[in-house]
Amino acid sequence: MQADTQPLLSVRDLVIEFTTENGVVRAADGISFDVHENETLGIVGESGCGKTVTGLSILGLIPSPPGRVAGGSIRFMGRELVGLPDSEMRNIRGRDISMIFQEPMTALNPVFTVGNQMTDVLRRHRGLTRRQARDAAIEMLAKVGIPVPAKRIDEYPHQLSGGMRQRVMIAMALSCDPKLLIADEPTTALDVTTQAQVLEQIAGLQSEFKMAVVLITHDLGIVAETCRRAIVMYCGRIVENAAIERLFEAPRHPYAKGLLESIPRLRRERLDELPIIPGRVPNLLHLPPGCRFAARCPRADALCREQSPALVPAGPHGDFIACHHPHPGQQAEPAA
Amino acid sequence: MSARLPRAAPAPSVLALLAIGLSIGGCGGTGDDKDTPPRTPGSRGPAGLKVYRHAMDQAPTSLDPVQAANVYANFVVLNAYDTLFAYKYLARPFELKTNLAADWPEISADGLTYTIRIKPGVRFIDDPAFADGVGREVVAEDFVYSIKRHFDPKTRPQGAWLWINRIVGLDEWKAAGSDYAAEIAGLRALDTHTIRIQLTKPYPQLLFTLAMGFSAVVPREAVAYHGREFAVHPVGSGPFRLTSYDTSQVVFERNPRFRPEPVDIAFEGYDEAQHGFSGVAAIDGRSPPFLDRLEISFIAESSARWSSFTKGDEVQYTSIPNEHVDEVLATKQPVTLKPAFAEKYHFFAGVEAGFIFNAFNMDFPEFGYNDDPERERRNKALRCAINKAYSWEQRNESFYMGLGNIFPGIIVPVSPEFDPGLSRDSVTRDVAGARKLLADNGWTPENLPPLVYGANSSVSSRLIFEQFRAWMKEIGYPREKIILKRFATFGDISRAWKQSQLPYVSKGWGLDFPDAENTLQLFYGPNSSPGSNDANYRDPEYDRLYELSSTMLPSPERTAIYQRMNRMLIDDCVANTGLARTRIYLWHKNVIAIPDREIIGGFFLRYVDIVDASTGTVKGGAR
Amino acid sequence: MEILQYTVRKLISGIPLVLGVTLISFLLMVYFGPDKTYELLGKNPTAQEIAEVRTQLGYDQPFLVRYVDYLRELVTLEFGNSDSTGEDVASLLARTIPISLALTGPGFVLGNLLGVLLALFAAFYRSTWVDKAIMASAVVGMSISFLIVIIAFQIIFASSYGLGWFPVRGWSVHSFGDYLSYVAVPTMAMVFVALGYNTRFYRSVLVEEMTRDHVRTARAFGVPPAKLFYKNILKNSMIPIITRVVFSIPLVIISGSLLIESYFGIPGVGKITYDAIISGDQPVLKAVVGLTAILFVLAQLLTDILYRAVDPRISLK
Amino acid sequence: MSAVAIPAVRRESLWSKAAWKLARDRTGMIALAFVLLYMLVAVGVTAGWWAADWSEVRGGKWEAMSAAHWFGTNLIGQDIFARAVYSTKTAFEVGLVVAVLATVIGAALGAVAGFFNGSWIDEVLLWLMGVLDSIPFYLFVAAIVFAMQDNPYAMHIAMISTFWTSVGRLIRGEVIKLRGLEYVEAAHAISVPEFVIIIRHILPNTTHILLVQATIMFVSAIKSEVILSFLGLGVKDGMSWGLMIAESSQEVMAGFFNNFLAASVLMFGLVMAFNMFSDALQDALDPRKVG
Repeated sequence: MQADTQPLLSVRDLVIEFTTENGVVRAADGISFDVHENETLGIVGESGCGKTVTGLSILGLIPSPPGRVAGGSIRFMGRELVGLPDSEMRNIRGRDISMIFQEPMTALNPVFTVGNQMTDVLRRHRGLTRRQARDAAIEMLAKVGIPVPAKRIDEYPHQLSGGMRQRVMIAMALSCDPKLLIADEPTTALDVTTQAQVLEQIAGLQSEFKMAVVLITHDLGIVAETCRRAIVMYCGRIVENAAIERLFEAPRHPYAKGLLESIPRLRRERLDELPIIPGRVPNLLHLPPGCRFAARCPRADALCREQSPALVPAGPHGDFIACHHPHPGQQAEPAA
Repeated sequence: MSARLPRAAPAPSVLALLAIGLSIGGCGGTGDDKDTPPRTPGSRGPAGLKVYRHAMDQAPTSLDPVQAANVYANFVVLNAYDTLFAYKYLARPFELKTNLAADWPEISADGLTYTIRIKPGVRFIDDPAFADGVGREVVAEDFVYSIKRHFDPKTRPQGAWLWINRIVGLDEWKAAGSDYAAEIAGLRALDTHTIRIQLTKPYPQLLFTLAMGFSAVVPREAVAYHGREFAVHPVGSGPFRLTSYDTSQVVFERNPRFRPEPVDIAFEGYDEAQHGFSGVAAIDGRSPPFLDRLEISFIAESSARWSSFTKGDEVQYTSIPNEHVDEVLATKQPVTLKPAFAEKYHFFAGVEAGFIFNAFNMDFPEFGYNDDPERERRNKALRCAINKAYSWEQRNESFYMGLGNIFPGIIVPVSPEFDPGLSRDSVTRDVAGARKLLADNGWTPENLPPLVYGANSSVSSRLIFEQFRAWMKEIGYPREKIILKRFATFGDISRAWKQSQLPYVSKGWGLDFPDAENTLQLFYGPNSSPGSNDANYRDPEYDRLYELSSTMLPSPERTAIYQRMNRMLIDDCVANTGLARTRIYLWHKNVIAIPDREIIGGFFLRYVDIVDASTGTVKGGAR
Repeated sequence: MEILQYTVRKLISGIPLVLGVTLISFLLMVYFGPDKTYELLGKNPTAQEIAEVRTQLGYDQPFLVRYVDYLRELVTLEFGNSDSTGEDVASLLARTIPISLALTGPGFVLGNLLGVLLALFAAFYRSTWVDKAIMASAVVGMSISFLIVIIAFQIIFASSYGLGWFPVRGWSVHSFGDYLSYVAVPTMAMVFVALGYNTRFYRSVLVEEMTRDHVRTARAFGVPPAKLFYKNILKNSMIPIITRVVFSIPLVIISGSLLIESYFGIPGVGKITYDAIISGDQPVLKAVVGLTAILFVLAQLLTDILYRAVDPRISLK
Repeated sequence: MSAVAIPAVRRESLWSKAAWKLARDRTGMIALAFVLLYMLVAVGVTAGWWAADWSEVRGGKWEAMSAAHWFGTNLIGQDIFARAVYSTKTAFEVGLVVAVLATVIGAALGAVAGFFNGSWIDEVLLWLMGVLDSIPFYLFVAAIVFAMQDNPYAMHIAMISTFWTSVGRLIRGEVIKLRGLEYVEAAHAISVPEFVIIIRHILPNTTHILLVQATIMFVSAIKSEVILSFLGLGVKDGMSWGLMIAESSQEVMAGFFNNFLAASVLMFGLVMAFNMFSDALQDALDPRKVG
């Protein structure tokens, strides 16, 4: 961990459980990471690996029941969020921490206008009058590149295109000048051109608003383009946490390596499954006792099957890895 | 029979004077409160109004006298309208008295011409139908008009059978198109207050028909004004006027202009030993009606009726539903109440003026007349066997709490011509005899004809059928040959009867007047389907006797003929009869009445009075 | 003006429905219905009298003539007088419909409101014992026959064998107090019976809406629960709710609660109509059937307009 | 013909998963056991193993419970227990006839409407459903029963003709959805006749909906029968719980509860068990909940 600055968000040993008809499932198990101001952190993994619940848990949005935060801590600007009463949590949501979601089609309330939904947020968190809130919302819409915002503001979500809706989401998320933005698959549902535009938008706004971003995605390409650091998750656990250049040049965890290799050289190919890594993701209900990746890992041995590897620091730059037999890191590592 | 209406009682009693004083005080300035319902128990309205709440098990469908065919309609109609004659309140057997008629009719020696004077000064209630909305005087022409309506198909009349082929020119009048402007020779108003009826043949029951709701006097203007709605807007000269009417309740208020006619309680048949308990003597000398408001609720479910009655203030009268008989009665012979009920309620037990019976439809060759005389003979044996297997005792026990009166033949117990000494063999169950009869006549389970049993959709009809089927099984009638045919409505089963579609008829008959002619006509050949002879019994000797007796005045000779006809029916096994139910009426002790509705119908309601709850005395009324 | 045009168009497109409902009902209830002749005859009728009554009732006319006559009556709204009582059909309906509305209204409203309330609890405490208890009770409630409930409630609340708090039956309403006392037991019975179904229905609607993405979005922006409920759940649930409620209205108006009215002896339109069916009272049937069809067309129109009001995605095409 | 194979696989997995889920649903299985028990009783009545004497008059009026008459006797001395047991058969007969026929008719007409979505056939069927739904249920049933007086199945026909519309609408919607799927289009492309497409490819994929609807209608039919019998519109010959309750509605006021209790408890048990079984089935077959 970087010791020089106090992290904006600090997650330690986070455990999230879901009660299902067939038993309790740990969707996230022992998650720890930091996010610093102005930093963009990527969380990568296949669907179901726990990345989305991790994002939701920061805002206390785990659907409960059946889910709950079973352990660990989430500190934001030094303040513990786990166990914070909902009334206080509501003051943080949308003001200090914002979140945007994957499905712009359904993430907005279809029966109210865009403006109505935006001004609600502005009036609540920034105490603006109706008039002021409307002006601020129009301004925000302009900022995210929506043409004729004064007209669009009175439209309903179904009247906007997908890209436009996601921009509205971004405008809404940034309207209260948050310190942290959690973006959960913000571009997955968009077509390729729009994806690029929206990502640029986020990047541009990040520097303008000076906020940290947690980008949750299964698309390594996006991570490579936008993040400084990324966490790779598998089956509810972090397997590797590394700066982006090291992760891409020399991934150490076999899963991360497999993941990277599965990307064709011409990226931007969408990969919801990883046909190149053999085997199947284990059922969260019936996890193996050892490393969760062991069954699919070319390097696995008896130790891997019996003992679960801990997430330990790797190297001097604040990287972490959870593997008994990691690939070697970059050979010549210049001192920072 | 007394030929004159008694004069008014000489002087009001002290009690009545007191009552007048009280009622003036009680009614002062409360005119506007008439529509507010009294909520206090004991039926004293807040404004001191006298309210009586009666209950019946069914609603009348129409209040037009020409449609007053059933007991319910007749019951209600008699309160809004006047009939020429009526029955005495308490006299049993029933006795006629004059009502709108001023006196008994003058009857010509040949019994064909009746001249009837009606009371002068009687007025219809106020109604917008009249000029200025003020009720005009009732005149003789109104009566003529009212009877004519039964012969005008447009009014949908139901009572024409009482006068058809009886009155000179009436049937021809109908055939000519029912033109009210046309005169009828046999039915005329001689002047404003004199009616002349000319009969084609003697009709000893004529005066009875003039006491029925069918003959009630209606004003022509009101029929013209209200059109079909006249059926729900009665405009009469009776003791009450209608305030509201729907399928759940009819509400009347007193007709303030009803003619004062003080009651002579002795003339009405009062007998201290029999009626003293009820306090009806208190109405002596006072002029009805005594009630300010009369409510009649129509409550089909007997349990609901009973609950309403026992709760206190909802209805003040009920007949005892079967399922409560054991709970209420201490003894059945004679009827007495258990103390808890005797303390709260008065009761009256009487035999219904009517009966229930079964009859074979003689037009079915399987059971009745057959071209093959041998088969016809065997059919008679079959009918007799089925009748023998029938258990009136069990039916009485199951459905009438053992209170019904089982009697042989079709002359019912309330008829003056009833013969208590008649052999009860025909109503006594004899399974062995029935089996023997079948065997002797070559009937076997294989050759017995299927018997289709018509029933309406009610639960008790179904149970009556199941009981019948079980009895028949005991004489070897196979279960699958007793077939239930259900009819959803009374109209549908009536149609099956009238169209002669059922081999076995199971029905009830209510007496229209206290004369056995009314039940004997049920087997008169010319009355065959669609007439009232559902059995389609056609016996020349029976028909001859019926015709002979029909013009005779009551006499021992006529009674002998009636009883001969009765025995013919028993011997032919054409009918399986019968049972007359015992009605037990209960009413709250603050109601002064003998509410027996048989024959007399709703006519008694004008004599009902209410005890003042605070003083225990009777007040109001005689003004 | 758009609404007006739409209304007219919608009403015109409702004509086939009106024709269908009237045709089928006419065929069943009037043409093949009970024969009223023998109820209108005296005790000892002659064949001529039978023929006269049949002519009066129009039974001697061919089907088509009678149906076309009916359509003419429908257009002019002149149904004539009841064949049973002779009362003018319009005044008959004017007398009975308000009674049915007053009778079924409270039960309908309460049944739905309580249903929503219980459903909210159940949905809010989804998968907890609260939810399970509510939903189990709903199934129990759904499994008890209306008839049994009516009989039991009448004994318990109205009879002298039970608490005796309310009138056993009838409808003698002159003041608001009267009204409350007469409507109480029927209302309780209706609520009891409807509650199970309503709670299940509303719970499934609410749960569906509560798990929508935009609800999560709203929570992520700190929207407090009350506002969340109103803006994100309730308004979005309105379409199924409106459908259910509005399409119940014609039934509430027309059939009232037939069973309640029969059992409690209340002279509402349900009882009148039922009596008309069993006695073959054609004018009343014709009017009621026509009214039903028209009410359904109006209900369709109303739902469409209400849909438009609550959901901008739906336009009046 | 991979076009045929795909739905088969899909179906199997749905059914096997559902069966597995259902088997693990304890309440559902208990409910099913109850339903089967009732069904056994009904089969026994049909076969004449018991309650054959339901219409015999064997005792006195309103006898109390005894060894000879477990639930006492009714007004005319018939054994109430035998009548209540016999009524189980009536309930199953009404429930099954109505549920099966209404489902079949609803499925057939709904599938036709959905398949010809947009054509006049669809319009006519939609119109018919709209019309049938617009006539108040009890009045409609009453009308049919009166119109078909002599027919012992008048009540069944009445219920079927109103119940099928809800199935019809559901299936129509489902078919419209399924019709857009590739395998159906493929079948269309190789000119398989339309009715073959409906019967072989589309309807099998709606069976889970049909099964659930059938259980719901079974319960509705039993409950409606009670009310119709009370109103005098129900079972023509034979015995049913509705008739028993109608018999009892006056008796309970006299303190004789045997008829009322026997019929209402037995009926409640069956309806409750069936409701719960129906719920379990619905849960098991709900694709959103599978897995």
